[in-house]
Amino acid sequence: MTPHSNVKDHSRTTSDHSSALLQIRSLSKSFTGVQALNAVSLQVNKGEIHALLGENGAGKSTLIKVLTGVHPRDEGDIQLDGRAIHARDSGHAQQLGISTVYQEVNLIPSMSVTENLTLQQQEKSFGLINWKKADTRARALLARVGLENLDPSRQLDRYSIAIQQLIAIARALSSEAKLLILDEPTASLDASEIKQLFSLMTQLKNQGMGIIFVTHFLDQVYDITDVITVLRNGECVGTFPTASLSRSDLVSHMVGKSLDDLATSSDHQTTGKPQNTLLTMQHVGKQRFLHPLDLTIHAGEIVGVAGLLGSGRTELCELAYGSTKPDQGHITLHPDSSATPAAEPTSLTQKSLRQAIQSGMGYCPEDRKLDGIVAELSIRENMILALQASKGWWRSIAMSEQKKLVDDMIKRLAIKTPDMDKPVGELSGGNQQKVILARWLITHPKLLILDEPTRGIDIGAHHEIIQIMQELCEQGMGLLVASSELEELVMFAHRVVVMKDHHKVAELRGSDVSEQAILHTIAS
Amino acid sequence: MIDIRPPIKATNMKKHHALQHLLKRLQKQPKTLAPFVSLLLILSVTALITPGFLEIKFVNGHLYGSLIDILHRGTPTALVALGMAVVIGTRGIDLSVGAVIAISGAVTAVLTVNTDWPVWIVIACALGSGLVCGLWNGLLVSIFNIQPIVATLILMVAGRGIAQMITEGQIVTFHSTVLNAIGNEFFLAFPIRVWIVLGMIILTIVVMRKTSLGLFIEAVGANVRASRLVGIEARLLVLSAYMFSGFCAALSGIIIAADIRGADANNAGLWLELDAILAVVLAGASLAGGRIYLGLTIIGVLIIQTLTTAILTSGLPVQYNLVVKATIILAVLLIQSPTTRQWLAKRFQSKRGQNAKKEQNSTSSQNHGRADQ
Amino acid sequence: MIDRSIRQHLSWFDTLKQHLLTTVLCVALPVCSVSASAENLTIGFSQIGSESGWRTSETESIKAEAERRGYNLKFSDAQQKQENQIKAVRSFIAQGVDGILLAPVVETGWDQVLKEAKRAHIPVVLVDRGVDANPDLYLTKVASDFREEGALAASWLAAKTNGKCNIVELQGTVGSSAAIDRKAGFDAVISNFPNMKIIRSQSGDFTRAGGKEVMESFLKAESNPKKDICALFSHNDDMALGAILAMKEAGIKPSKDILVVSIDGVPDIFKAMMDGESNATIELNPHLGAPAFDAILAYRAGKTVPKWIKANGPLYLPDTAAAEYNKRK
Amino acid sequence: MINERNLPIFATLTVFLLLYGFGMYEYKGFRDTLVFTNLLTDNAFLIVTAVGMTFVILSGGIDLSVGSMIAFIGVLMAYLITSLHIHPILAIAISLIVGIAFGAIMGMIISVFEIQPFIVTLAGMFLFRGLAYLINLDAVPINHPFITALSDIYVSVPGRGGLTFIAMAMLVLLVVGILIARRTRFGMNVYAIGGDKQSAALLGVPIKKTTVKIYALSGLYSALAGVIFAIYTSSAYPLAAVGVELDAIAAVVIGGTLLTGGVGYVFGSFLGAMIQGVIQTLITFDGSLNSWWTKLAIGGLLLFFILLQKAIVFWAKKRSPAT
Repeated sequence: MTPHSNVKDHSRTTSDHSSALLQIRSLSKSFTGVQALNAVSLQVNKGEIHALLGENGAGKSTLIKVLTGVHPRDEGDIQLDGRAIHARDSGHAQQLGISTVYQEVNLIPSMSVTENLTLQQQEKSFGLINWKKADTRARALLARVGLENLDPSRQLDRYSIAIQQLIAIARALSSEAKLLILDEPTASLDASEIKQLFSLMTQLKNQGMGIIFVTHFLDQVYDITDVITVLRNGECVGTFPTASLSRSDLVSHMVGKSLDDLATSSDHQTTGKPQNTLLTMQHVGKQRFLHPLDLTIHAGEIVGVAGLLGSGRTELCELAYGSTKPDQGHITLHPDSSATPAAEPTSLTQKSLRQAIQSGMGYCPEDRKLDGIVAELSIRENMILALQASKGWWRSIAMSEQKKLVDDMIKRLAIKTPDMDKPVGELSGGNQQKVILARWLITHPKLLILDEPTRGIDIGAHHEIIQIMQELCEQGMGLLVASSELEELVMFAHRVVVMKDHHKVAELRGSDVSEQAILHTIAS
Repeated sequence: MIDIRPPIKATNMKKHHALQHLLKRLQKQPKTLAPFVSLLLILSVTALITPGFLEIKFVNGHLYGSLIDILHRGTPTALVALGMAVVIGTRGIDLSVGAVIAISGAVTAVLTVNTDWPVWIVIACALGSGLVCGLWNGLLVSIFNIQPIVATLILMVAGRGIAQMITEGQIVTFHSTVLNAIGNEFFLAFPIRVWIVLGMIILTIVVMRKTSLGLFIEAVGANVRASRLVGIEARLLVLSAYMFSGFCAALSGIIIAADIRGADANNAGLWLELDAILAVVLAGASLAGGRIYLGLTIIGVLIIQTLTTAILTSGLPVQYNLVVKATIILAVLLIQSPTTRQWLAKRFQSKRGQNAKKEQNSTSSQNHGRADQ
Repeated sequence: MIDRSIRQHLSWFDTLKQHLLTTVLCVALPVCSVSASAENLTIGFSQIGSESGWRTSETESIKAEAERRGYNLKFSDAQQKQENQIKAVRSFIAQGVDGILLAPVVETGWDQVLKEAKRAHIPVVLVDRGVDANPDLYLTKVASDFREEGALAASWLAAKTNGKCNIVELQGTVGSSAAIDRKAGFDAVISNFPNMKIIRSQSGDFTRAGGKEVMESFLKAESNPKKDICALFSHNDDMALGAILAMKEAGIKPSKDILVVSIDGVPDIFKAMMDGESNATIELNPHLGAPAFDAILAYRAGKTVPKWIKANGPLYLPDTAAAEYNKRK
Repeated sequence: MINERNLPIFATLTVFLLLYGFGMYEYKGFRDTLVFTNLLTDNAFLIVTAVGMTFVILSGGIDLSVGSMIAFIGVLMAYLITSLHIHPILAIAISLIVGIAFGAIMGMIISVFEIQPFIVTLAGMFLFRGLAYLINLDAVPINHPFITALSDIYVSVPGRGGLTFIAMAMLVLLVVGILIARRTRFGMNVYAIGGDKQSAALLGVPIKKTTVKIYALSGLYSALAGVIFAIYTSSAYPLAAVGVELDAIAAVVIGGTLLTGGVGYVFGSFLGAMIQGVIQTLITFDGSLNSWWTKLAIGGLLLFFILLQKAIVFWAKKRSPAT
């Protein structure tokens, strides 16, 4: 995390004598009977960074989408620069002066960087696009976000997600934006990139631009924003100057309950008692993927994987699970010796995923939408998928059994849904993550591998998921958890493997596990 | 918000499960009604134009009439559409079914004429040829990762060549009591081939719904990466989907050959793939994979066959055939489209809010599935 | 059953028959008495495709004739597409062949490519149907006349039924010249008989399955098919064979309850005639290789060649069916 | 270094050159420019169709109606010229407008009613063929001095070859297609929609409007192909161009455009159609394949080239790892 820079005490001073840029009055929107926004009012001033906070489902995304014309509003009034606006679509919103960078990079992966940056805004000579001019402009835009050395003629998807996110921001700056909306832009950025982004935001703010900033990282809220608006259940809880709102108040506003519940597990468990070995990875590696490494995971232990984006966190998870086969080394899953003393260890190196799952492995992938959920299928079908796959297609789980399992899980993980036959794609991100977790819990795994289990999830669900992980660990399950949030990793992990440049550079245990130690290892 | 359900009695469940399931689905997704309504509409309009179209007589111990003809003539398309639905479920498409029909018919005819093998072995060989064709398509799609439309285009082009090679370019006629019976005789008042296809449909639905094959196929079609990560052998599944389609096409080829007692390598099953795809889509499936509706696919087949038979009996000049068929199909598609349903739902909502909500729910869920590809 | 026979020959029908006889002779005799020279010619042959058994026989016959004469035959199958045939002819010209046989899929649209052939001094012989182009552009056509075939079928039917008959018609592929011309020839003749009319006409796409399905619907559409339908005219034998199956399945005796006349003369229709299930077929002669090659030889020898070498086949009746079947088997 | 985005097109070009080289090595007649100019003339209508199809496939759609459209436009043109005695230029203009209108209507159904393009254009395929039957069942010659004059235009090039009017028209339409694809806002929007529809919408691409335009453009190009076909044969035939949609799709795919959309080039489709043409010419030059072996050979070669292209792209990607 970036160290706390001084919180601005002048937060209100800039906006006090400047006029309102955006004014939203009693905006309402409902989807098929669900009130997503209920008479929300909001004011953003020129030269102000305005945090928009709230749990998932609070209405942040809906508010942004109504603002940018993706959804039509039911009621209410939006004014930009004193003029009432009705954006027809996001292109129109851009023309009006509202630029948006969405949480998931919304660029075209198969097009070049230049093409992405200039789409719909190309300069023409003689009625045809002038690619030379476009290229110059693209380079200029990239320079604004600190990407001077990037080759804009290459295809977008040849660059990492973090770079893509910066390119998306560069694009948002390309039109004459008065209001910039950043919806979770930092989820995939590393510390230095965030710093760069923040300095850019400050620069824009000083130029008089208004910025709406949506994030889950409270540190960042206090680092950069002037004003905070909290939404809950589609309603506006209130707007507060950042400087005068304490963290605990903020969190209670967001979740609607006091912070005491959330602080329970802040003391670090260093005492993982000696348990049975569960998984051993001996010199496991793959060319151009992951440098060979050794790792042992015990039952009843959470092993964290830390490192910057692209350091090999995800690669380690994939190799351990077996979705990518290593080209060297051995992976062995040890049986529960207390239950069946004579059982032989299973070598997983050459086994299929189905066999791995049958022997007790489970894996929640990083990209929930692409690798996790099957959006069209129902919650029930998504949950039983792994168990059913390990059983094979011919041994179908009886419907009554399925309903029981799924019902249990919905209750146990407090998944918010009226109906288990609802398509999973209609749930919020946090609930989708819980469905995937439930999918594996149903199989009673010995070892669960979680890659970024809390990314893009609101604080309440965040906390619940960590609690579930800890419970599972206490029940004797082994967990391998990769996360970019050091704070939370330090909180729950017994051991932390630190990755850097596709190498394992350290394995911290016991009292060595601290944010500082991890940062130090990465930085060295 | 958590829905706490009363415990379900297992015995009750089993008995009424299928019916309950159907009713529940109809209640939740009125779009499943659309194909039925379209079929009934087409039937009634035809009955108005051609009196006696709905008449069914009992002649020589079996039923006789245009409606029976629709069932009878619809059998090859129904079989092909069944296989096509499964392939489309995996986000694929099989353009080669027409060629497979020609190959299987050619194998049937040539073996019947040139060998004195028992007819069952001949049929097994023909079905086997379909499986081999399916295997070939499946290998190209799942192992070599060639886009399905291109992969199956290859066999679509080459397959008729293979069939002609087998028949040496001639229409090979044959005589076999068993095959003749399959082609044209009746059993319990209905044509035997209708019984065969009915059996095949029931078997497929039972296998798909009672085992988890249906679930796996829909999962693979909707999100192949996620399916692979939970341990579903997507490649094998896709491979078997194409083999199933090949098998269905081969069975269809046997019926078509038995019908005319000859193998017409050039014309058997020509363009049948398009009718089959149309039927699957009329049933509400998306060509982008995911949910498939086997029962409704058969309704889709009946819609198409009713149109064909109705045009033939109506005495319309030949040059109008295609225009009429295309216009009616377009009309059915437009009526079934999400936009129309949404519009209807809105109008309905103003009268009775409750039902309309459900309607919209199903619509938005479908849109969502599409949005997620 | 009423066994109708030809009682009265209409006067113009006689002339037609005579006319046909001469055309048959014309095919049988070599066009010009050119002795099979030892020249090793390269001939390009652009065939429509292999869409029917008849088409395949034609291909085989021409190939066999070329082989017998020791010619190098370049065969090209156009898969039923005119554009492919034009491409093939252009390729033959580029290759510099000595002559081109063209079985045109359609009658129009050949001017340009024929001009190119003429410019390259390559003689083009049209086989089995003509084209709608300036006759100077091709050497000759060895072809039958689809209209005449249709007319012949109608004449036979008129004679057989005394000009009183409700006919159902199975058309070929919609828009194909064989279907259009056979229908036109047939219609022209029956228009002379006020009591002959076509009560139903649909396309069976020249296939057996199509013929069968359409015939089934015809039978369903009539309340009493045995009485209401007196004869079936089918644009080719395959559709007739399908229709015969449909009649048998509906309990109707083909050739007795409903007369059957069709065109092409494929082996299976002779078999059907032997079994008493069909009444007449008009042969479409597939052996066009010899006269076509002879025409090219004549051209090379500098002799004039008639523009149309007629190749119409006769109408066959059940009495000779057995012999014809054995000939073709 | 070659940009990795251009790899598929280089693979296609390599394949084309290899095939052509084989022909020149094997047959003497193949070395004349005549063979090449014949390819341009004979495949002109297919290439024009494929150019229009490229836009549709780039956007992630498909258009099965093009073959029927060619036949329909030809018959319509013939009717206007021969029966109504309208001057060919006006007749061509009317035909093109009809083509654009029908394409736009299909695009509207696809975007407004959210029906899959495969199905809408399949219905279009039946409908246009049916409309062609309604106008005229028979094949009709178009004997108008203007049309004859057009088809007589011939610019000789050394080596027995020569460019016909339709070959030149095709080359112009190809260049226009390339410019539309790479140098207009509409073209980039097509790539964006095919690459990621949701993102494109959020980036301000008007999805519905563009979709209508895409199918209208495909309608225009297949109508142009219909006009070219009519000039090519100086006639109209309602059964013309059956199955051309599959040839056009194959040309686009062989040319390196992904059926999933977003990736590909118009020029690739030109090469794809030319490869198909060379294969046909080679088969004709050989002249020993019977009907069924021809079908098998076309299928086999199609397979071979798809695999070869895959191999080339795979090999090249391996050599340039991602950043």
